[in-house]
Amino acid sequence: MRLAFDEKGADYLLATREEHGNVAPVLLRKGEDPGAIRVDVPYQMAMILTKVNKHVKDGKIAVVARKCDERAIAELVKRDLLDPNRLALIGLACTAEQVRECRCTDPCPSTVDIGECAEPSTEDAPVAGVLGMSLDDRFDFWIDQFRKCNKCFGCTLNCPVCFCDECLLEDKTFTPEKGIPPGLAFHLIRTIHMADKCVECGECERSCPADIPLLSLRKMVNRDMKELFGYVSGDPERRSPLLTTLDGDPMEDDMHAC
Amino acid sequence: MDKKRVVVVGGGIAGIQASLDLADRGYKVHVVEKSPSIGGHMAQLDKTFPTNDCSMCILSPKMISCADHENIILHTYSELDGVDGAFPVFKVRIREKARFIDTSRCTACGDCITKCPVKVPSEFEEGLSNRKAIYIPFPQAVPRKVTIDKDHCRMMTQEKCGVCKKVCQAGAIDYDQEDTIVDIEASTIIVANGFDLMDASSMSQYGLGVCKDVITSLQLERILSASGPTNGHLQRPSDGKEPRNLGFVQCVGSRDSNTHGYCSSVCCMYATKESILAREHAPDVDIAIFYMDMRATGKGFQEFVSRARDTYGVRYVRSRPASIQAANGDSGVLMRYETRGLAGEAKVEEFDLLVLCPALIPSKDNGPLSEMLHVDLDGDGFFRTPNLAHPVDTTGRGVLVCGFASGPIDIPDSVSQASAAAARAAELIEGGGRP
Amino acid sequence: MSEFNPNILAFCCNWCSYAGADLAGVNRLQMPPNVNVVRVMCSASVKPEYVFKALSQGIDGVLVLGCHIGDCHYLTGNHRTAKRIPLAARILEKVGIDPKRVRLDWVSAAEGEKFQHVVTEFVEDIRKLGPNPMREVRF
Amino acid sequence: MIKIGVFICHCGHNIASAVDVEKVVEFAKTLPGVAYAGHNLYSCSQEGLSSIKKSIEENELNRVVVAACTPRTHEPLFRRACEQAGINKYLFEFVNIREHCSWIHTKEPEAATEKAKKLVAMGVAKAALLEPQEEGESKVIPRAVVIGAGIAGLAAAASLLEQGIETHLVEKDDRVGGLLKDIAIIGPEGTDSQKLIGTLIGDIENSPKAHVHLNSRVKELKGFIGNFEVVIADGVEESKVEAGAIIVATGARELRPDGEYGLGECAQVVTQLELEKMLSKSELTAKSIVMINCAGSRQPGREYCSRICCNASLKNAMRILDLSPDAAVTIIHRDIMSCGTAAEALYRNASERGVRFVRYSLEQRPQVKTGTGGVSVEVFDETLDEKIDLDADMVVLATPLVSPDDSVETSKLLKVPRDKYGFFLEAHVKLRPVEFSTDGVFVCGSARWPVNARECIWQGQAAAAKASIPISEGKVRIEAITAEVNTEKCAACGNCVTACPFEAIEITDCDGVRAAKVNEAQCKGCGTCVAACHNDAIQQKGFSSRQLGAMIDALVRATTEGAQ
Repeated sequence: MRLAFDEKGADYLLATREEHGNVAPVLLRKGEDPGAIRVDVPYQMAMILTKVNKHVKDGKIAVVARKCDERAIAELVKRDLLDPNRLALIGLACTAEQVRECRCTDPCPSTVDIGECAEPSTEDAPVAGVLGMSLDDRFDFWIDQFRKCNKCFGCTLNCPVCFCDECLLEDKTFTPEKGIPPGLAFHLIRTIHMADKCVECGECERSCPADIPLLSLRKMVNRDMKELFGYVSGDPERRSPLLTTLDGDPMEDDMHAC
Repeated sequence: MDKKRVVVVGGGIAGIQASLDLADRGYKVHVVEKSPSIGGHMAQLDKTFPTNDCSMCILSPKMISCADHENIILHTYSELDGVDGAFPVFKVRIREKARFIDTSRCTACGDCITKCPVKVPSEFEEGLSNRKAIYIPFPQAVPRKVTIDKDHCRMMTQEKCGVCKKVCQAGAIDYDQEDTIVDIEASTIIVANGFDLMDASSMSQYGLGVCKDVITSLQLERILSASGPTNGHLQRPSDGKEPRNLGFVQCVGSRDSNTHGYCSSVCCMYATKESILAREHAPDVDIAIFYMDMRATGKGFQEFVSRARDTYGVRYVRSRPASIQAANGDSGVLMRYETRGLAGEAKVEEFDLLVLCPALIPSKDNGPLSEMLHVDLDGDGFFRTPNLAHPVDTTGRGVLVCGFASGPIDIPDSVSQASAAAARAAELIEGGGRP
Repeated sequence: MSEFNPNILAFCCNWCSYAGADLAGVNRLQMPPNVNVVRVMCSASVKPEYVFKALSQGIDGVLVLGCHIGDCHYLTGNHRTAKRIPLAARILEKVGIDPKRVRLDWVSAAEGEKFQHVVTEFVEDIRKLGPNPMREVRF
Repeated sequence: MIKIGVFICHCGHNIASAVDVEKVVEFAKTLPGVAYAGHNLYSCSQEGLSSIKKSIEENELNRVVVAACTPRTHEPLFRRACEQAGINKYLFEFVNIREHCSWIHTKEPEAATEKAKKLVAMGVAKAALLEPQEEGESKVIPRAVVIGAGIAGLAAAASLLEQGIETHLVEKDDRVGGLLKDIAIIGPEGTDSQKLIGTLIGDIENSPKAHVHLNSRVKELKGFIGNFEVVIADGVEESKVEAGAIIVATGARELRPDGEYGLGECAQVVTQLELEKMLSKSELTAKSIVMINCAGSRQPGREYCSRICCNASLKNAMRILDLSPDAAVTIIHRDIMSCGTAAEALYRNASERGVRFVRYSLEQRPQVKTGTGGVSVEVFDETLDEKIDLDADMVVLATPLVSPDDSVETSKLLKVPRDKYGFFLEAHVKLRPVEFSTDGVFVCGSARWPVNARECIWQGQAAAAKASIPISEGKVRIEAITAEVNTEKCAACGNCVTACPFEAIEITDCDGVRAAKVNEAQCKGCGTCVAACHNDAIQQKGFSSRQLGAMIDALVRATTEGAQ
C-alpha cells in the first residue's frame, strides 16, 4: 500500500485480494481498506487494466505486475491502448514453482518490489517433445489436440494482449466448419494473430478446459519470430516486423480528432 | 464556328486511335469511313505479331469506344465530297452514301440477309466466300447495320425481287433512299486512309488468278481466322484439302524498281506470324519463306523469327522465285528458284499452297484526296511529310496524316503516329501550331 | 486410382504477377492446369488467413506472387508480404503441415517465362508431397 | 435477390479450341445465384455486348460475370456495358479463361475445361457478394514533367507547351539533344540535326510555361496520376514539382563492345557514333572504309535488331562518298533493314553510288586483322560463297543501341517494368505503345525501343497527346477499390496505420470512440492494411475478405464435386 500510494504516487492500486475464499482483482482508491491482498495467484493484470481504463479516465494507477504483465502492458502501450504516464508498476517476481510451470525464460521484472527472482527455466520438455516429432506425427498430434477444442474462446477472452472486442474467429469467413470443434484454421489464425504479441504468460493454456497445449504452440512460434526477424514480443522499443518494411521503418503514427 | 472540331478521314486503327485521343481531349471528331464499318485492314487479321494477340480481340473494344463516344460522330459508308477554306476553318462536305436502309430502324436481325437471293464475293473475306447483296461486312462490324450494295441488288439493277423489304419486320428497307450531304466546319483534317493491297495478278510470273492454289497473304489471314470462310481450318482453294506444304513469297511487287521500289515494312513479320499460325492449325504442314532480307526490326521481332525457325521448323530461304506455274493437274504449284551463292543451283519445288506477300500500296483515293486537300504526295504516292520537326504534317497547314497513308509502317507505329496526329491537332487548335 | 492432381490456389498482384501470367498466356507458354489464379491489387493484401483457410479446407498448395522487392506498385507493400507469408509457412510446419505447401515468389510483368517456371515447379513439388492431409481429416 | 448472369466467350477459337464452352455454360447454370448463363463467339463485339445487355434486361440480372480474356485490357468495356444496362459497374466480375487457361493448356482440352469451370465458380462466388460502389474524383495538377531532353523528350515538351500545358524538362546532361548532339545529319532525309534541336529547344525556351532543368535528375517520385510529387535535384539544390503526368524519354546509348573486332585495341576501328563525330567535324581522312553491321546485336545474349544501325551505315556511306567521291565503302551486313520508302531508296542509291554490300552469317562473323599500316577484314561472302579479304584504313562498327545504365533506377523510381534487354515495357506492345500500365506515366523514344529521329519525334508527340488528356480534363476518377473501416469492429490497435505504405490511415477519436480512419484521396487501394487487421474491421472495396473467402470455398467445392 505504502509502496503504491506514497513511493509510486498513484491514485489507485490494481491488485488481487481474497474474498469469500476466491482470489479476484480489485481496484483500490487511495486510503481505502486494502483487505486481504494476495499475490500468489497469477492474474492477467494487463487485460484487467484495459477494462479498468474504460471507467477510470484519469489518475495514476499502480499495478502489481509480473514480468509477463509488464511485457503485455508494453504491447498494449505500443498500440496506444494504454497510457504509460498513468501507470506505475509494482514488480512482482514469480515463484520458482510458477516459473517451472510456465517454462518461463524471462521471469524477473525490471524492478522487483515483491518477492525474489527465481532462475529462468532452461529446458522446455513439451516444446522439445513436439519439435521432436516427424511432420506426420506432429500433424496427427495437433489434430487430436484441436479435436478437443469446444470453441469456448477461453484462450482469447483471458489473453492479456487480445484486444479486439469482437473476434473474427466468431464468424464464418475463415472458419466455415460448422459447430464444434472449430477446425484447423481457427487455431492457425489465432496463432498468427498472437505471433507478434504473445508474452508467454500461459493464460491460454491454463484457461483451456480441454487442456490443449497452447502455450507450447505460442512458444514455438515466438522462437520463429526471433529466428526470422530477431523480434521478441513485449519489447517496448520495436514495432511488429509484420507491419513494417524490411528495414523496419514503421509509417507515421499519431492520433487525430475527427 | 467551334474550332475544336476535327475531321478524320479513314476508320482503320490509325483513324480510330486519333479519333479516340482527340475525343478524350474534349474535341468533336467526325470520322469519315468509306466502307460500311470502321475497323480497316486490322479487322481482317487473325492475329498480330509478335505476340499473336487476337487482332479482333484488341481492336473491337476500340471500335466500340468510338461508336459509344459522345464526342465522336461516325460517318460510315461515306466519303469526302469537297473541302474548301484553309486552316483554321476548313469547310468540309461529307457524302453519306445511301445504304437504302433506315439505320434508326434496322436491328441487324439478319432476316433480310438470309432471304436475299444475290451472292457477291465478300470483300472482307477477300473473295474466298460470298456475302449477299444486302449485308453486314463482318460479325463485329461497327455500326451493326445492314447495307444494300446497289450494284448487285436485283431491285436496284432490274427493278425486281424486293424480298428484303418483305421480310424486314422493322420496315427499315428504303429503295428510294438518296445520298445525304453533311456540311461541317473543322479546324484540322487528319488523313488516315491506310493502304490497298497491290493486285498481284498483274504480275503474271506469280501465277495469281492462274493457279488456283496461289493466294495472297490477306486471303491466308482469313483462312486462318476462326470466323473466316474455313472456320480456321487450313485448306487450299483447289480441292479444300489441307496442304502438306506451304510457301511464302516475299516482296511481290515491292523492292522492285519495275513496280514499287519501297519496302512494305510488315510482310516479313506477318509471313512469319502466318507460318506459325499455319503450323498451329495444321501441325504437319511444312513451311518455307522465300525472302530477300528478313526485316525484323521491332520489339520482340527477332525472337519471333527465331521461334518460327527453331520451334516451328519454318524454312527461311533467301531467294526470289524465277517462275511459278500450276503443277500437273488442277492443284498445287511448281516454283522455280535459284539458291544463292556461286554454288547456287536452280531448283524446282512443288507446293500444295503458295502465298504471295504483295506490296502494300497507297490507297487509290490518295490522288483525288490530295488534290481536294491541296497537299502533295511523295514519289511513291503516299502523303508527303517533309518537315522532320513535325512528322505528321503534310505540305498543307492543318492537314495531318497518320498510319500507312504516310508510308509503310506497322500497327504500333500507326497507333503512336495517330496519337501524334492528335497531339499536333491539339497544338494547332490550342496554340496555332509551331510552324 | 488415377495419379494425384494437385488443386492449387494462387494469388497474383495486379501490376506484376497477374500481368506476367497474362504474358505467359500471350506467348502460349504451356504449364500444368492445376493452378487457379485469384487477382488481388497487391500481394500485401493477401491475408495469412486466406492461406490457412485454403489449406485447412484441403487445397493442396497456395502460391503468393508479387512484384519484385523494390518494384512494388505500392512502394513497400510487398515488404509486408515478404514477412507474413514465410511466417505463415513456419506456423504450418509447427502443426505438421509441410511448409513447402506455401510458396512466395516474385514475378514481374515481363517475366512470362518465370511465371511458367514457378507454376510448373510448384505443381511438381506439391505432386511429390502428395495430397493435403487435411483432405482426410474430418473434425 | 441475387441474380447473376454468366457469359462465356469463345473468343473465336482462342478459347473454344481448348475449353468446351457449352460444358462450362451448363456447369455455370448449376451455380448458386446464377439466373442466366450463355456464350458468345466474341463477347467484346458490339453483337456480344448487346446480347449481354439484352439478357441483363430480360432476366433482370443484378450481377454480371464474363469469362473471357484479361481484365487488364477488357474490364472497362464490359463495365461500361453493365452501366448502359443500368447495373453499377462494380457489380461486374471478370474471369480470365484465355490467358490463364485456354492459351496455356492448348493440348489438354479436358483439363482446361475443368479449370475453366473452377475459375467460373470462383468468379460467380465473388460476384454474389459484390456491392455497388461510387467512384471518387481527384483533381489533376495541370503540369507535366518530361524526363530526358533527347529528341523524343524535346518533341514531347514542345508539344505539351504548344498545347498550353506547363512543362518541366529534366536533362541529366549539360546540353539538350541526347544522342543527336554528336550527329550532324539525320538520314535518310538528310536533315541538319543541330538546326532541328535548335528549333525545338528554341520553341521550348520561348514558352513562358517551360522550365528546363539541365544537369538534373529526378531524385524522388511519389503520388499517382494527376498528383505526382517529383523531386528534381541539380547537384546543388533540390526542387519539388507537383505534376499531373510524367513522360519518360530517357533514351538509349550506343553499345561500345571493346575488344570485339579490334575496337579499343586498334585506332582504325571505330563505332558509327565516333564516325559521326569525325564527319560533323569533317575530320575524315580514310579512303577505304569497311562497315560491319550487327556488331554486338542479333547474336546470342543480345538477340534483338537495333533497327537504326543499317540506316546509319547507309547514310554515313553516302556522306563519305559526298565528301570524297573516290572513297571506297563496303558494308558487311546480315540483312539490310531499310524498311519503308526513304530508307529503301537510300539503300538503292547507295548501291548505285557504288557502295559494296557483302553479306555474312552469324556462324561466320568477319575477322578484323590489325597489321602495320592498315587493317584488313576477312569475311565469308554468303553471296559469292567464298572467303574474301578487304583492306581498309578504317573499320566502322554499327553497334546496337542498349538501354542506359541508369534505367534500372528510373524503373524503380517510377515503378514501371523493363523488358529483358532493359528497355521499358509499355502497357500493350500493339495498341498502347507509349503508355505504361501505371496511369499517368508515359514513355517515348529509344527508352522503349531503338528508334530513329522521326519515330522519336512522333512518339514524343504521342506521349504528349496521352499526357494532355487527364490534364485538359482537370480530373481523374478514383477507382472504388479503397479501404474502408468498420468502426464497430475496429479496436484502434493501429496495425493498419503502421502497415499503410502511404500514411493514408490514422486513428481518430470521435467523442470517445477511437477507430481507424482512411483518407480516401491518399489511399491507393493496395489492401496492405486489410491483411494487417486482426478482426477484419478494415476491408478493401471489391476485394473484401468475404468475397475472397467465398472464392476459396468455391474452389474447394468445385474440386470436391468435380472429384465425385
